[in-house]
Amino acid sequence: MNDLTWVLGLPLFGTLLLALLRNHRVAGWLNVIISAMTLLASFLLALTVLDQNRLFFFNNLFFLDAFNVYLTVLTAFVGTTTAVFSRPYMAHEVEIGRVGMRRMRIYHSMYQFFLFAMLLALTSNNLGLLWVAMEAATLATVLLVSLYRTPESIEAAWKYFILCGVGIAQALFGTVLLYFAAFHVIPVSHNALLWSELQQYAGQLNPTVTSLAFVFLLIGYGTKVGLAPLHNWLPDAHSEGPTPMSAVLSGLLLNVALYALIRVKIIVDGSLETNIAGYLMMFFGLLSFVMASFFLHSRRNIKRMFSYSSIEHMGLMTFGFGMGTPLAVFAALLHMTVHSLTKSAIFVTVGHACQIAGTQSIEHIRGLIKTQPSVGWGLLIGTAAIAGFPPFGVFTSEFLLLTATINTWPWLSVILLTSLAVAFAGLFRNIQPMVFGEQPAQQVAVQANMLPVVIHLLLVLSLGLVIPEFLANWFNQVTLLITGSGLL
Amino acid sequence: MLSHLSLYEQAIFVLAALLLYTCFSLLAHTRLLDLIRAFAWQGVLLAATCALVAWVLEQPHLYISAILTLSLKGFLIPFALHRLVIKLKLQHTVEKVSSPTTVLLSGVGLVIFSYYVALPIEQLSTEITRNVIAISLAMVLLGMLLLISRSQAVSQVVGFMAVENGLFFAAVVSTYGMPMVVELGVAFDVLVAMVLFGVFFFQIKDNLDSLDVDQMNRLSEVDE
Amino acid sequence: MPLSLALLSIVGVLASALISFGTDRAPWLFRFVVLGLLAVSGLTATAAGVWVLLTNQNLAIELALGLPWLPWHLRLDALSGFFFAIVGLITFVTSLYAVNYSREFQNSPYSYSTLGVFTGLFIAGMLLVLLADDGYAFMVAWELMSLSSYFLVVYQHLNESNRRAGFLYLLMAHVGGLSILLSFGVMVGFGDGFSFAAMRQAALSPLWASIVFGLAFFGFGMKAGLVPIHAWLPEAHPVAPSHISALMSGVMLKVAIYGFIRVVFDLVGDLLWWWGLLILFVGAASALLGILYALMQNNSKRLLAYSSIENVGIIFTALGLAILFISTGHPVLGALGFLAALYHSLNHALFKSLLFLGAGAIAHSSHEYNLERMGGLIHKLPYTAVFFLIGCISIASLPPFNGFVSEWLIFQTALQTTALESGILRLIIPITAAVLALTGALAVACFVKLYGIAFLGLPRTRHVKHAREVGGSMLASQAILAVLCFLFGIFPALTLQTLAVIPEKILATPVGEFAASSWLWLTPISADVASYSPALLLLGIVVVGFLGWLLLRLKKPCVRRADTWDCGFGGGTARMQYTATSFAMPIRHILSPVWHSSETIDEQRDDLRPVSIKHELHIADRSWPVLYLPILHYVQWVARRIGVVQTGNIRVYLMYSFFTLLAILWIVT
Amino acid sequence: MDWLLALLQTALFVFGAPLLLGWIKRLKALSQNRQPAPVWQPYRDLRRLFHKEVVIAHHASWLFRITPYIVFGAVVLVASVVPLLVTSLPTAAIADVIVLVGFFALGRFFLALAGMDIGTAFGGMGASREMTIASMAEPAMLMAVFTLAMTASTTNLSTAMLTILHEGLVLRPSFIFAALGLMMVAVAETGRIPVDNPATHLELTMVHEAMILEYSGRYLALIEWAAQIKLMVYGVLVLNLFFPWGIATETTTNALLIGSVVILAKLMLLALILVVSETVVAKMRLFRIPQYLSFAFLLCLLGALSHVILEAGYII
Repeated sequence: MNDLTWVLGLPLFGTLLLALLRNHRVAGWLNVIISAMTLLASFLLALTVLDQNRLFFFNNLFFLDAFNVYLTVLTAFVGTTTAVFSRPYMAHEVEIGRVGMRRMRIYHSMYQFFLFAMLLALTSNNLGLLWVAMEAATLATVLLVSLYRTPESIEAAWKYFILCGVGIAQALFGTVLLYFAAFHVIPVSHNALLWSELQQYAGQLNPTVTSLAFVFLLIGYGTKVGLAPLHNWLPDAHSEGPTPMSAVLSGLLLNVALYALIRVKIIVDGSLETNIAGYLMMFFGLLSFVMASFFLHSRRNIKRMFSYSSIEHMGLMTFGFGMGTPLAVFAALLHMTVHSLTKSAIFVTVGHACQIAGTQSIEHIRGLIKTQPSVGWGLLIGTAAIAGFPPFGVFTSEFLLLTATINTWPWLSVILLTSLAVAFAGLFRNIQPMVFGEQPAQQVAVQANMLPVVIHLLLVLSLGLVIPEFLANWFNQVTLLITGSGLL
Repeated sequence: MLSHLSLYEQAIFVLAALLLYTCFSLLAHTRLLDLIRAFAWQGVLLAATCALVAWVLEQPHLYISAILTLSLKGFLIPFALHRLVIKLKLQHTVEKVSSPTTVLLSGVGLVIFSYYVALPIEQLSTEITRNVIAISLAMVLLGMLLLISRSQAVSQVVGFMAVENGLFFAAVVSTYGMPMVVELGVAFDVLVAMVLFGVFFFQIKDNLDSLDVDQMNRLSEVDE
Repeated sequence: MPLSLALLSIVGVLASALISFGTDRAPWLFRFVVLGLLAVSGLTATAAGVWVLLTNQNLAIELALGLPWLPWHLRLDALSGFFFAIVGLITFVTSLYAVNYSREFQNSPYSYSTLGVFTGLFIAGMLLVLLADDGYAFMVAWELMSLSSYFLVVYQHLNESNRRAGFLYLLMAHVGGLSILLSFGVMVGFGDGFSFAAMRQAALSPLWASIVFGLAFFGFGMKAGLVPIHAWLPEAHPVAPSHISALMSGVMLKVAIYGFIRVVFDLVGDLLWWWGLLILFVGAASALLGILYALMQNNSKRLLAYSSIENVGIIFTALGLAILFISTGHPVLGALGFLAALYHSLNHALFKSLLFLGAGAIAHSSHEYNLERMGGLIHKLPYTAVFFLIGCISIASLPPFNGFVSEWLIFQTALQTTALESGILRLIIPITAAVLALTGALAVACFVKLYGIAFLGLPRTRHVKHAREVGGSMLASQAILAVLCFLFGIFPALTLQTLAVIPEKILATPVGEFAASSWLWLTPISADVASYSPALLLLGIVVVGFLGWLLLRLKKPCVRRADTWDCGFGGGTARMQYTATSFAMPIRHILSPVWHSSETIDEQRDDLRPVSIKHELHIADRSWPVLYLPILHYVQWVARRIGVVQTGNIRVYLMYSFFTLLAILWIVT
Repeated sequence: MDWLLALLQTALFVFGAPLLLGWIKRLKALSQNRQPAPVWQPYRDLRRLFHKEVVIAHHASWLFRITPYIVFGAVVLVASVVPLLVTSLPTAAIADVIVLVGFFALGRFFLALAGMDIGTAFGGMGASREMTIASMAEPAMLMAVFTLAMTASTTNLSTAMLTILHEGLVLRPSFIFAALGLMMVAVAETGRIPVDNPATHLELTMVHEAMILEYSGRYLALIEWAAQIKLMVYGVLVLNLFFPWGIATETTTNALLIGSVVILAKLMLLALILVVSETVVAKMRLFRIPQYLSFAFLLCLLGALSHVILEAGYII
């Protein structure tokens, strides 16, 4: 019975329990409690991992190092806060009769299953298992996206399912190729999919095969990261599902997909002498970043708009990881953290805003500050944070990323800055009228739990003001892991 | 030169060729039931390959995956699809593919392309694996071509499964299958996916009373 | 010690921001505790700045904030001390002013807490910008300043104009900030690390130095409101609460100027002559266009905002002269121009704040910003009228007040053009000076219009007729500024001797004769080149005026009050007065191509006599159609075009990934 | 001693100004073959005005009442700075020519405000026109000054005169242009024909008069007097800057005597030129004035140009 069993077991247990439980109010509470316990367990895990820096479980099937344990904690944390938000939110949805009891059961158990899949993907040492977990996460979220059973949600779910399914299938092909490359190199052939082994023998892998494999894995996991032009499922899925789901999708799923991509990149970089993988990631990252920044203008649906902003930021991270200098990787890691915190906080407020106005269309949400100041200010400040205004953490990471860019690819920094400005304009021109001004008549305040927003934004703020020593060291270990050379 | 190869390898080649043929027949068939039948054949062939490898190269665990494949891809899924098609009264619908010949020709082009891609893989193994990888790559690409060229939800599912078949073939022949955990996981996922597809067919049918995915265009950013 | 004072003031400001969270329940908390804390912190900041300036210290500290390998470096030297004092002073005055002024929001839909919190953050941001000694801290403080001032601009968010202005303002601020960030980035790329010390070490090739300069000039110029990127300023500054407008126009622009000086003069170091030329042109253009647009405004605060553009233009002109002289090897003359710029920054901070506070007072007592509806306020607000008059005289740069001194210095610098070798420059600089002269004359006209229409003549509307003098704190704050305007006009020599340490520090050149010259005589170059003694002049004017008055008092004065002469027609009414528009009409006709104006007159007349005449006049800023709208349309166009990617058809999406796959496979093999 | 002399010179300015105006009026009358008034007519007018009672509009504010003193004071100060008979007086150092321009502007500023204080159409109209003209005239004026200053490398009047004296008779193209330009500006600034007509009270044409329409009695006297002094100051400026010869450089009695005689002659001559020009030229429409002034500016610019190109010589 080690900590990992708890981390993985609790959500799994939650899945089964909540699938059986009928009363959705109790389920809501249980959802929160189980997630919180998972968070606790992951904290303990983190503590144990941080002092001896790599742990193996279940004869090397699972392993934890600084990288994935940090993401584990993040996942558990956002999962918990979102669960806190989802309780009153879904209760309100039930009241207005958008979802029935049966589907609430699906919702809660799938929520836990989704968490389980995420954690499994993060902690597994076996790339095949990682793939399985990703696929499972897709299946779980497909159910969540189609929760409302409206034509739009069905459509969104179908597109999500097919696109990610096909994409992930290619990822599997990539995995097979990788296995094939390792098969003849690694002595114990059934260990040939273990990431730790692959990393160890990376130098001897056949470069041609690994590069082919990386292409497929890039397409596969890139689809899930939401890199343009593979991103098309993302806005649909985000906008049509229940908002807590959008929060965890943006905050977690994309991160995990990117995590998988990076794991693979490490191996591929080990086997190739060229930096082709890095260039590809930079290209797609930049492409998504620029494209999304223009997409932010003239959108009608608030949730769609923020999903584009997620694409934008994932693009930025991918760009950073692709660049691969220690500073860039450090920045990208930081950006991962602050983005998932901020973005999930934003989705929380957006969810409440939509409930207040009874619609998701931007031009019908007005004067939030008058109707419900907490939501209005939350949305405004969250937007300012995600737009990269100091003293919020997003600014710090973008600042570092920009520095890294200037040091290595000076001219790209112009593109970055331009699209940052464009993106900012797009965000604010849509958000400001929603928050300020006169409110429509029918708008009434709803029962909202702003605790997650406050916690997240405070965390982001403090990260912007000062990055604590231990966190810096933690990130530094990860940087060391990814790039082979530390920053501090 | 085929004569240099061992009997086993020749057999593998034959199976590979057959699989490729099934892919093309998938592309060619415009009636759903034919499509599903061809898909079933593909599953059977895959299982056969699996068994062959298991028997010749003494890979006992491949027997399990052979059985899994046969039962899932050979019978269960085709059967389920068949039932669904009947239930949804789609057995008589003939899909309108814009220009079938172009599709087939581009399919041929894809095969050539995948050979070109797989060409650099010589060392570390006999060219059999290289060809097998080329074939499976072709199968994957053909599956995607199927997905693109067909507008029926059912045939998209078939295409999706065909893609998986392709990479499974690669896994079986070049690396004698994956570790057991992965095998089981994949199989489980495919099963669940199938169930979900089933559920979705009905929901799509309810919502836009046909399974034509081209009619799913509510969510778009055009004309904004 | 001064540094700890400075930090103390920042802490105080932040504390006021924290306290204001509670002010919605207890308004008195806002009016007395929060504003009191602000005022005290303002005084502390002033003390710190002046102290550092007088003792010419250079104090540094590192706070354990920011990144683990890049803590916040803070430094307080003469330059930052000078601007620190300005910010502190105006903070003190405005918060004193707000004690009465903020009653306006007592029963409004807008909450005290918002005002208090963001005012605190805004001021803290400005102070931190002045202290920052590394790029990261600088950017954080800079953006904090922009963001919080944005919230103050949209404070009265129920009016459309505020929201529009706020968005535009924040956008421009962001763009400018990014450009500044990039300029730092380039310097970091050549040096090591983000601390200013490292940037000073960075060895830049002329090309890269010019790039840095260009980025910094764009970024800071955006914030300072240089033509043609000024359009946000007259939108944003007027719509904020008046004491905030005073802070923004009077102080925030100075912070931008500080940033420019810091980056170009201090960090980049070796200056190129054509930079000076560029700045000279842009500055002169800003000055001229700024005042011309100001002259056409009928909204008191918009007028003041445009005149801020003018003054920033003047300051940059002086900086341009400084760069020209320094880069051509006349450091002493360069230092003179530099000092002129600093002095004008100080003066502008004083009188522009004074005028904004005055405009606020008018609005407070008569709820009126539109000049066409004012008039005769000199009888209603006697004290405000006096202070406002002083403000107008100062900003119109008339002797013996402070505005004149700095302009005189700039002229004196410009006249040293004979020292230059290049004939082109020798010719261009006097022309620029002539442009400045034109600007000055137009400024006089502009403020005659402002004061004459607003305070003199007959009241044009009823509520203006019933306006009442404003409360004590508002008067006191204006009085302080008025007195300062006067003092800085009478004793320029002392001030300049104090300021002389700044160029000595930044440019490392001893400054002409300031050290030698006495407090009475202002002799920038040497006594026989030019000398000016405002104190004696004042003495003279008082004596003469008094003598004249005495002579007339000798015999019993017989003064009779009578009706105004009405050409014998009788019944002269307030509507017969010259309006603000008609006052500016001649200049508008003479220089018509400057404005984007449309004038329509439709006149119904039965056979001979006109029955009704309807006159419409719209005057718009040219920078809109020329610069802003095209960019906006372009972005819109791209945004609309890019939507096509998201067709909504799943097969298209699949095709994307399919072809992407093929493409990459092709590339890889 | 020097201070006393300075005081004396100022007094000469203040009390001699009406005489100059009288002389001009006399010449004008003669040129239009009217029966001329005696030369000291202006003194009589002033005296009469000083004894008249003052009539002030009901709502005229304090600003209206202090304006005359400020205007008068400003002009007198300027007069005390301009070297009339002798250079290098202590007062000359108090202010240079730029300050001088500034003080004229100050007077104008208050006059315009006083004009608007009454709230009639006339006042506003006058103020508006005066401001327009002034803002056109000022750059030209400063351009002329700059030309001078670049030559003498000083803006201090007496120093400039001394330099020019020392260099002796040098034919400078720049000075010709600058002098012409400055004269034109002076005409505009002192409100003479063709820019303004001091003798008219038609609302269509009057500028300066429109502003002071409401003044009466001693206030009017002060303003009129100030105007006369201003006229003389400009005259002396033009003369002594460009033709300083004859002005006393040291304070000996006969030098002073020579100086006073010379300046008297020069002023009489200048008055003659002015009168002739005023009789041949007609008053312009308001919107023709900018052309007139921009021509003046052009002249001054040419002055600067020719200084840089022809005299300063080298050009890069």
